[in-house]
Amino acid sequence: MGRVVIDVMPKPEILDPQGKAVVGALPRLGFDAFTGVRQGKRFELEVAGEVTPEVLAQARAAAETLLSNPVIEDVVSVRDAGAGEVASA
Amino acid sequence: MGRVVIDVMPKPEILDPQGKAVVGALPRLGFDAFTGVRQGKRFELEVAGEVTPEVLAQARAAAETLLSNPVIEDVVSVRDAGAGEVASA
Amino acid sequence: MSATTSGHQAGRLDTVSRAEATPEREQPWAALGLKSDEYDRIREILGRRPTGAELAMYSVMWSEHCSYKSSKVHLKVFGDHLTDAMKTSLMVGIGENAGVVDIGHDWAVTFKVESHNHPSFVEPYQGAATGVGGIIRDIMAMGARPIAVMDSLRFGAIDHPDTARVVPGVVSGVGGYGNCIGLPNIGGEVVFDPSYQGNPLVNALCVGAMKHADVHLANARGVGNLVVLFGARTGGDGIGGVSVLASETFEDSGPSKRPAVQVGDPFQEKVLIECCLDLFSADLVEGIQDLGGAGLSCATSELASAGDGGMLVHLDRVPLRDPSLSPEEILMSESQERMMAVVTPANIDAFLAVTAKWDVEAAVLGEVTDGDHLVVQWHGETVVDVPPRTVAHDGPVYERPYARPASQDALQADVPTAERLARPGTDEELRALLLRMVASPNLCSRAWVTDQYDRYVMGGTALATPDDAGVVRVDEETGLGVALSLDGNGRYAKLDPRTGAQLALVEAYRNVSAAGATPLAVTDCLNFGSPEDPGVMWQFAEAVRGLAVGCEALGVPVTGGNVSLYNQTGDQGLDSAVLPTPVIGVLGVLDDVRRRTPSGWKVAGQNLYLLGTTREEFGGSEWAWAEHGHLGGMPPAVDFAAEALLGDVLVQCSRDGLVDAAHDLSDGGLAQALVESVLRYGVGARVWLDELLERDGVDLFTALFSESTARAVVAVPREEEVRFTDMCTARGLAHLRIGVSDAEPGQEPVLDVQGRFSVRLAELSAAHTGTLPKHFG
Amino acid sequence: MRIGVVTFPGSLDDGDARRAVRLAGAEPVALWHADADLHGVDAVVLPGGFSYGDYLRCGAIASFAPVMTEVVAAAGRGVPVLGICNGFQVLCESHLLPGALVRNEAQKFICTDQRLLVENADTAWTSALTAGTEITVPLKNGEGGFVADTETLDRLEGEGRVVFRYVGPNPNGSLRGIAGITNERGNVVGLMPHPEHAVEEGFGPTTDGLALFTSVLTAGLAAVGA
Ligand SMILES: Nc1ncnc2c1ncn2[C@@H]1O[C@H](COP(=O)(O)OP(=O)(O)O)[C@@H](O)[C@H]1O
Ligand SMILES: [Mg+2]
Repeated sequence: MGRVVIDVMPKPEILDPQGKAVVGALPRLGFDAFTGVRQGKRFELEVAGEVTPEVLAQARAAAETLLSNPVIEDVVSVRDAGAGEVASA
Repeated sequence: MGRVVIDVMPKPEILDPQGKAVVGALPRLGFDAFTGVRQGKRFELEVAGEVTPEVLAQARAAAETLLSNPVIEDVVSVRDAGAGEVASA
Repeated sequence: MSATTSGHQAGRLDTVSRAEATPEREQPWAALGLKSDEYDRIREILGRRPTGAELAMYSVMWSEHCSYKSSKVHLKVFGDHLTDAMKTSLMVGIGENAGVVDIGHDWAVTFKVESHNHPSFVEPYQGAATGVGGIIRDIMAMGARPIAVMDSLRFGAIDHPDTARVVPGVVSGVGGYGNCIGLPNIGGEVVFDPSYQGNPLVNALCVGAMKHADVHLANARGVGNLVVLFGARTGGDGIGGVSVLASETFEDSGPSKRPAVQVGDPFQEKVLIECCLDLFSADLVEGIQDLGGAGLSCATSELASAGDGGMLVHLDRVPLRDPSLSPEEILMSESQERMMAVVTPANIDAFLAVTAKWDVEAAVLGEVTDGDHLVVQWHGETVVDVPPRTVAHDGPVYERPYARPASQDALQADVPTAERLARPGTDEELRALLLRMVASPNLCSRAWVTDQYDRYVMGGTALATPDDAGVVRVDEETGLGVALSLDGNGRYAKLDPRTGAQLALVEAYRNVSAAGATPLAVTDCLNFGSPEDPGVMWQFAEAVRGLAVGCEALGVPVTGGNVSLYNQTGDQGLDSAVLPTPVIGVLGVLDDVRRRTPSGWKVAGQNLYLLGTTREEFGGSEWAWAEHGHLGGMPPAVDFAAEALLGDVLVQCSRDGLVDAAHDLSDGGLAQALVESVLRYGVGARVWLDELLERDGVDLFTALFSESTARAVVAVPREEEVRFTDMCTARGLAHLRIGVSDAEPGQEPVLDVQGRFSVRLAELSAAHTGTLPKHFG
Repeated sequence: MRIGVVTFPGSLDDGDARRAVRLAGAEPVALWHADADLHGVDAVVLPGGFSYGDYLRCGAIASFAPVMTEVVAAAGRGVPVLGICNGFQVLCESHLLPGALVRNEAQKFICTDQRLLVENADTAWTSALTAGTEITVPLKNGEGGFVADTETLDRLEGEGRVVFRYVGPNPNGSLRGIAGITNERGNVVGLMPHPEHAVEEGFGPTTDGLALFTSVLTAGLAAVGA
């Protein structure tokens, strides 16, 4: 059983209300090291067999169409979880 | 300027309505390779200087308290984005 | 996962024949919460030791939560006080998923309130969300379309750090589920009191409507009819203690981790509602039951015991989210958003076509048999073979000892007299007190909460928060609709549980009539501490009796409800229990919801009348608590005849168009009612109270803050004045003109107590609305 | 005139939209998300709700429904299309309208009676209103913050394509207070507030919302003729 991981983040220039809320809350809890936070999404897609190049291609297409909205988000990476964490998109 | 990346996923045993909605939609769009989907969160935290061990420790603590709900979520990884994508939690 | 399955195949499965063959096998009945005599009784019923699956079923169905073993003997009182007159509009009474009330024109409504207290403390968002989801399924199971929800919430002290965790989670959970499922939230309560620290109360109400012919009941009739499970897949949710069994059965391949909390999927439930309504309208369902607490154990045993035969269920056909679940766990799982239906073989294809249209997963699990046992099989082997009634209805019944606590006398003797608790002396002090009171945690504006709830969805909301009652339309043609109010007061109930329950009832009754609706029926959620404490049990017994007597006096039957016990944070008995908190919902009917009476005045120049009389009653009052942290004395007296008369008059006023606004008086007294009414639409008021002081023999402080019952303020248009006063006189209802609604052109609106003090609405509003945002952001 | 109202799984305000259509004097036609067919309607409403739970992004999964292929084609022919709340989100996800809607700035769902400034009364859905006037209708959303890049915002404003703007405090953090926009042709309008909840005396804060549904009675037929 294989797994593909897809990371999607809000575009840097787009308002990210959730990230903003987090960055406001951190110092109140004593976490003062951080100057900015952005909150995105991480998808884990399971496949029955191995993560073949075809599977990765499908995952990439799904990431660009369904899993992200190009107006506000960037697909940061699409990768085979088994193959270690290697940025790929 | 450094960056810490934190990944948070719903616990495997917990119902994930978001992943369920995605896994239902994928085949309708012709993406038939995937048998399951789980949707989590990815946080990118910026720091003014370098990602020191202290910064990482703060990030880890923030991940466990503010950024995840330990009842339903697991912190999957907390890592220095600059140091390559290495799973660490 | 496959290891587990092979585990079953390897013959570890605790089947009925294995149980017969191994009578001496030790079973973890104690870990499952059973007492030894209860376990013995199960063996006696079955004539052998139970299988693991049977033990699981009995243990959960005989739990306090499902069997009402401590409360049953007391709840019988409702039946004792049910008169024939009260039965006239009752189509289905206590005992079904929810009661059904005839509201005329061939329409019926069903409503019920349920608690989700403990889960909402553990995980506030999901606990509250799944609480809303659960009560909605009860209403669906009656054949109704859910049309509105309400929520009654109680939290610890407003400034306690944990309250800041629980409140936002619970509120967004109630909203998250209700908003997403598309039911208007039309009212509820928010109360802060330290006794709820660590044990918040989250009570959710749902109301649904249907035509008379669509009323469905939970029973499995007709040999050969099919038993269908549909909705979400079954996961390991809420099986907690039952994992003991699973780990016993599958020593070497222990099951995967079980979730600590349940997660709701309101989208799944929305689709389930529409799917069910399609099924009902195509007449494809013989019997139906929701899956809530105790999941399949409850649904199968209740359906079977209400039927006319037995039932055979193939448990391995249950669609699973987690394939490692054992049969015991599947029977026990409390996964949300599932329903069970009984369907004729002739209809099954049509049934499955409807579920497919809605993308709802469905599985035919088995059928109604001509035996009288509930039989559950796992891959062809029998793991349960029981008389279903013994599981569902013949649970243990306890006559728990109860006794009036020794401390009760001292509590009631601690009357908040003027000597004991300082009262404001000057007009300036009264003015300052008014501003403090409207900003206090229990009297301040609830908008921070209710603005997170959709009150408009479905387009039939005629009144919602902050009006006295929520009002929704049932029938678009005639405008027929219902009004609902949900009320409780734990402080009153602590001082005197019997009166406290009655005070909650009369307040809800008054709210509903103030909106112009004729009160028709009652639901209740009884939140108390541990039944093992005789003092708590006394509170419970007293409250139930008070409620039963009150319902009889007002002629409104209890149609159903919920008991929640063990609401406490330590084992200090009465001292660690929450305030005894009966929460009462009253439902009323309006022939045309457009005639409903709002609670604030919209136009200037209308005369304001106070209905009813005022006495010095500060026991358990908001003033004593907010200003002095004092709780003692007796709560306000209840006068059912006065409440009934007031209610009658208010309903007639709405019918005949005699008043433009009506607001009941309760917590915080006249002052609070006036403030809420002026702030509702920003129209001020000039009030003179000298006549009232003289007539009722009270001082201005008492007139403003006493919590005497059976009172309301109404706004009467000038042209209706004579008709209105004539009617009050003829009916013998005390009425007194105490002011006029007021908006001087070009001037800032004020609330003016003539000759004493005056407050600008802007200042009142700032005080009233500031409190919750200050604490919760 | 026949106006279609699409029901997606999770649509909530479809019944209300049909009622509004009826009260405006048109015939409501229920359209099903899985049908690749508009049944010859003269205009389409995408109603509010939480299609597919809105779990991924609001309106994202719904925008791929078979019926949307037809809606997009019809919009291209000039058929009037109105997206309310979730419907607005679907229109953005389908790229019939620019921009996107994100989580409210205050991170909370908000339900309130919202004042709106009518800025464009020349669209298919606003011709019965008067530019420069105010209306009040319910607003209820958790993800109603309108965002777009600066260039898009400038273009929307420059071309007069901002149809409604919030009056008073910005309720959800929408950039430049934008509550509703239209496409270049003026036949597609999307807005976060809910006109369909303000069409009947006694239910909702006003009856201001009815004007959107009466507007299309004249505009719609002209467009279909074209
Ligand atoms: N406080 C109460 N007052 C009246 N009826 C009650 C009360 N508590 C429970 N009941 C009734 O007892 C029956 C069983 O209750 P419950 O177990 O909550 O139902 P369900 O299984 O549908 O959740 C229901 O008909 C319910 O209305
Ligand atoms: Mg039930």
